[in-house]
Amino acid sequence: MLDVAVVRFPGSNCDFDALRAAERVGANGYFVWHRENHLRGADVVLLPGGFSYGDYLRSGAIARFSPVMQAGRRHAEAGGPVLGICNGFQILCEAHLLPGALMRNAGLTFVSKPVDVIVERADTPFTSAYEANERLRLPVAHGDGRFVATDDTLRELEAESRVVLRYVAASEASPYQPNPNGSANHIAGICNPAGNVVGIMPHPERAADPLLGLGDGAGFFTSFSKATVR
Amino acid sequence: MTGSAIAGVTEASSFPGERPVTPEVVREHNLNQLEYGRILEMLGRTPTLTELGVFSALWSEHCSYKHSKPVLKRFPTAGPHVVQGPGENAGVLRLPGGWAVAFKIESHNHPSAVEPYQGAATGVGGILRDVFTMGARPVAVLNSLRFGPLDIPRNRYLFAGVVRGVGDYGNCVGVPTLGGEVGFAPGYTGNPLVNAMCVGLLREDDLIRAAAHGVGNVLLSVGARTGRDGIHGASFASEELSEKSEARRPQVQVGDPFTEKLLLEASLELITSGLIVGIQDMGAAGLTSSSAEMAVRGGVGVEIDTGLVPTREAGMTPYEILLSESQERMLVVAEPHRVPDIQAVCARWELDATPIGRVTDDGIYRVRHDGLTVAAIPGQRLVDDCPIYEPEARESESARARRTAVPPSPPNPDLHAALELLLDTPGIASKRWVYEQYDSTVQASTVLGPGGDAGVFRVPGTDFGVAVTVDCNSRLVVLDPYEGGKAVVAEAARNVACTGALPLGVTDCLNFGNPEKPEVFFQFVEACRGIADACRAFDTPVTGGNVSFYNESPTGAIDPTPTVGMVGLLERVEDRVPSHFQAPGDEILILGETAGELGGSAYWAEVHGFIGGRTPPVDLEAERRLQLLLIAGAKRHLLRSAHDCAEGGLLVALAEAAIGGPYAPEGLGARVDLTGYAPGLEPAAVLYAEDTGRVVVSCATGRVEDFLALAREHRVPACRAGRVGEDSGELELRVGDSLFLWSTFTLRRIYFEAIPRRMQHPDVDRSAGE
Amino acid sequence: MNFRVHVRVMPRTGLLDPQGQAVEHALAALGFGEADDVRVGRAIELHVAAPTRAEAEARTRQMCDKLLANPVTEDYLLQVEES
Amino acid sequence: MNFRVHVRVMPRTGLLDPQGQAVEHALAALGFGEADDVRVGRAIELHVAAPTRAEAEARTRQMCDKLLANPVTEDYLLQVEES
Ligand SMILES: Nc1ncnc2c1ncn2[C@@H]1O[C@H](COP(=O)(O)OP(=O)(O)O)[C@@H](O)[C@H]1O
Ligand SMILES: [Mg+2]
Repeated sequence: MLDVAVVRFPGSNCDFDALRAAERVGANGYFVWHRENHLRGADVVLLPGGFSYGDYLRSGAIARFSPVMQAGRRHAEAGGPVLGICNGFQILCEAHLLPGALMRNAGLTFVSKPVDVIVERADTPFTSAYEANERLRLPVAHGDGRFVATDDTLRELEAESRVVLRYVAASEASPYQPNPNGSANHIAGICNPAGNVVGIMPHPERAADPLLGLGDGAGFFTSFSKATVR
Repeated sequence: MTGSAIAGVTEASSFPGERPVTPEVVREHNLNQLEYGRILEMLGRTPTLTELGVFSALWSEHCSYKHSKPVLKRFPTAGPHVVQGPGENAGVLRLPGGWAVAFKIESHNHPSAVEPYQGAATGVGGILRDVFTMGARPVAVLNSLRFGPLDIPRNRYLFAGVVRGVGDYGNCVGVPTLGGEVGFAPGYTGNPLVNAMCVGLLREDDLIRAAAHGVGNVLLSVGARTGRDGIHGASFASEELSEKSEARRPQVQVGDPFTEKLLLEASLELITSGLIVGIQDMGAAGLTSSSAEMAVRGGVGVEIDTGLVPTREAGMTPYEILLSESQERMLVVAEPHRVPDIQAVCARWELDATPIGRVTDDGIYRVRHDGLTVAAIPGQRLVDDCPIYEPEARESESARARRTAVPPSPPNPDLHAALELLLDTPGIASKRWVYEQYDSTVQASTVLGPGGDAGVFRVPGTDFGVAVTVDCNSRLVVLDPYEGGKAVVAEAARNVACTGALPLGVTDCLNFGNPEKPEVFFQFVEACRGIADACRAFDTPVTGGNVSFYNESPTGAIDPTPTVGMVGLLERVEDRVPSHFQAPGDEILILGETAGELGGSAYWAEVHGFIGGRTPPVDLEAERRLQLLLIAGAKRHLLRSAHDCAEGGLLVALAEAAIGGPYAPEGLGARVDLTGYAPGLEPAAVLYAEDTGRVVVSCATGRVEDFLALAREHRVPACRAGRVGEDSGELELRVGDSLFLWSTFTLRRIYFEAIPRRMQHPDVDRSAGE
Repeated sequence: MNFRVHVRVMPRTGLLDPQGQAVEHALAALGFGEADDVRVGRAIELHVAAPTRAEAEARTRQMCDKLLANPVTEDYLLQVEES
Repeated sequence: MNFRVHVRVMPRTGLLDPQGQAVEHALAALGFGEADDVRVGRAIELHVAAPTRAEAEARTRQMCDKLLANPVTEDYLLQVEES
């Protein structure tokens, strides 16, 4: 069975949600406390959403120094799949496992609503269940979700097709701002050059159960459950 | 030095440097002659300043309910599914499968008037603690807010700050906000209302009560350190806001949601592991009220050494430590040999747990500091001897006159423009600007989020869900507190039933002016009578709540605002019914009876600038039948949508259903024919009256006959009124001899932009840079 | 004349500063034990056109009182530089 | 020796600063048209024990590089006072 480690930092609050989503696809999910320095042989590592250390100073800035992050880095460098959702994405950027940074939303308020995104990379361990360019509706809920990077980094991300999710308008006629936070190039999620480390702002774990209205997020979890265990 | 406790005689000494207790000092502590007399008699001596502070806090309105207790006693509080009624930190009702739901509402009005962001944030923090002290995991929060009109900059500032405060706190702790309400009226300028409700889930077996038991057991302070925050918060909440309040204002309490999250996890772990005997949050009046209440509930005495309490600042006196309202703290009672294990649990959550006292057998509430006894009060009497007042209740002449007044009627009211005006009224318009700042999907259990009639969450791992709502239409309560009180409960129950859920129970937050004014106390007594009658009729016992008096500003008392929070059981979450029309071609039906009562309507208020007339009487039996019909219809999947008629009346409800939900790409439109409906009534009355007990539903064509049969069975009038239209279609309405057309695209824009447009002013937020 | 004004808006002494606390703990964990009493506030920089330095300062004070700082919870400090 | 160090962490020039813009608009709306080019960042104050002023500054720089500022998006400035 696939072992999925959900890392809990003080202030993580989507930890149970991520665990349940992993278990729903038949994985063996378990929590790893941030002070532990190994991942107990995890095949997949999830960094859940929340407010690690209250998001004080900068989102993810303090969590990235937790002991468990060294084990996470080794896992990532060995090609192991790592998915950071929301605060997890922020931590991956602060830890320089992904480039760029997530800054205060351009509208200056917390934004909680469903958004539409396009899956631009359908070959990562977390998106292989989707078709390329598939459109998903997923909830976002964040105050610091504006993706920012230097021009060089942005060029590189685009040239190497490392944008995993991009915000789009719901329809041509849609009156809604597609980009909820002012992210550069409408970026909602990216991956590292090898494609095994993925960070996204939307919350697929909250949209993995059709009974709750949205089922589009389930693919993030079925993707890795189908992936070959190394 | 130690106090002796022979027949209630106790000794205590002043803390060095403390002011002597003079009549002036007694007055400053908001204690009157009668109250101070009782203290002297109880102690047989002059109290120390520390003791005076303790009395002042516990005998404040906020803690003692001295003006409301006899009235609250009339609420129905029992029922087969009541696990815990009033008297604990939160009420608890039984759910299927060994589950239970804990819920409670509380006000944070005065702190929010002074500092909207922190006031609202700490209000949410307090109510979360009330729920997790019961052993329940918070799974939903709601908020009920009132402000003055948004054309006044200060009101915009308060509104923006409160919303940000509510959001930042709940979002960080990770509890979804599933509902709430916001109202605007001139009476709230200067005294906004911030009521926060929390709903938690627990296994019934894990319920823990906040009582100190077991002589020799240890008291521990868990969580944040104690600072000089909010000293006298409870008494501050128990007086009118005035120019003088500025000076008396306690040091603002700052919320730390991060610590709250850790405290939540640690508390639940302590409770489920069985390591502790009792636990109570330190809320209003801090350590004083938490320790005194726990002692009295356990029928024991306690001794606290304030010198052991971890403080944030050096040199704090016992007085300050006892009365501090520093946030994110818990008081825990445990057997002495458990202390190391408790500290280990807390340490894992990066929190301190410090022994600060013990349970004693002499019934005395005793406080020591560095070996000196600074307070020694008979514990039971400290709580019981507070005088109870039953002030005079008399309706004011002007209130009575308002009920019989009629509005100055313009010759040809434009009924077409009226709808657009009402949808642009901030109290009616979409609150999306508010709830988009609140995380409503964290915990991945949200079945119906904000923007509909009630929120619904699923109980994890089960098929059933819980519906939650808060409601109060104060315009109806102003005109007739009794019928208004009934209407508030009826609206809450209707909202719950619209989703398909069965109303289970109530928590209430009674926001009123100064109870010593007869016309205010009249409003209070009558509104409570209305609430009690409605709760009895609906079988929804009151399991707790909160009274907030003295909501007055230099411009007078607020509109009476008895907010009701309700929870209901949805047996299968897949049966849930949304509020908005779902599919073109569905049939639209109007349930309930339209009598055309325009008293207290938004139409009169907004179009005619008139607040008056008779509050529509509430037929509780009819309401109950309507609720049961909605639930039965949902269970049999006969309903595609259900939306209750509330503020704005029938037409606003139809328009809202047609406009579509906050994230629908566009509205659906509808063709509605009311020519034969409610014969004999003026079109204005048909469209805009606020008679209660009405719901707009839609049914798939093939289900209409079945639903009509079900309605007959329940003896609920059901009128076929039209059909749902196409995407982005028009709302077409025939009434009397008139035909009205609105573009749903335009209505949608008006409805969703009303608040953002007003809040665009760049001067709104003082801490824009925060 | 043109001035560059630096405003520091800090949480009022005695008020809980959760952010400062978190940073202090994080610094200690990273081996910076010599740092304590950490407070976190806002830094605001602005360009002000005014006839004199005193005037620039006076106007910025008004801005602070009205908007930049919250008088209930924060104190502020100004530094004015000619630019 | 004891030092009070004031750190200003500001958004890097060229980066969008929505907070600065919002404050600038609000100031203009309140009649402070003379203010422009507003930037909003973080002010951090800390007490540092160090043998010399230079040492206090060097250590604080390390704290900034490691934790207090994000090199991707922020620049920082220090002021050290003896205390
Ligand atoms: N309006 C009310 N209706 C019913 N019960 C109430 C009401 N107000 C207070 N109570 C009950 O009285 C008790 C004391 O409440 P309170 O002092 O507000 O608790 P807390 O210490 O949490 O503030 C509570 O159990 C509460 O449920
Ligand atoms: Mg309580």
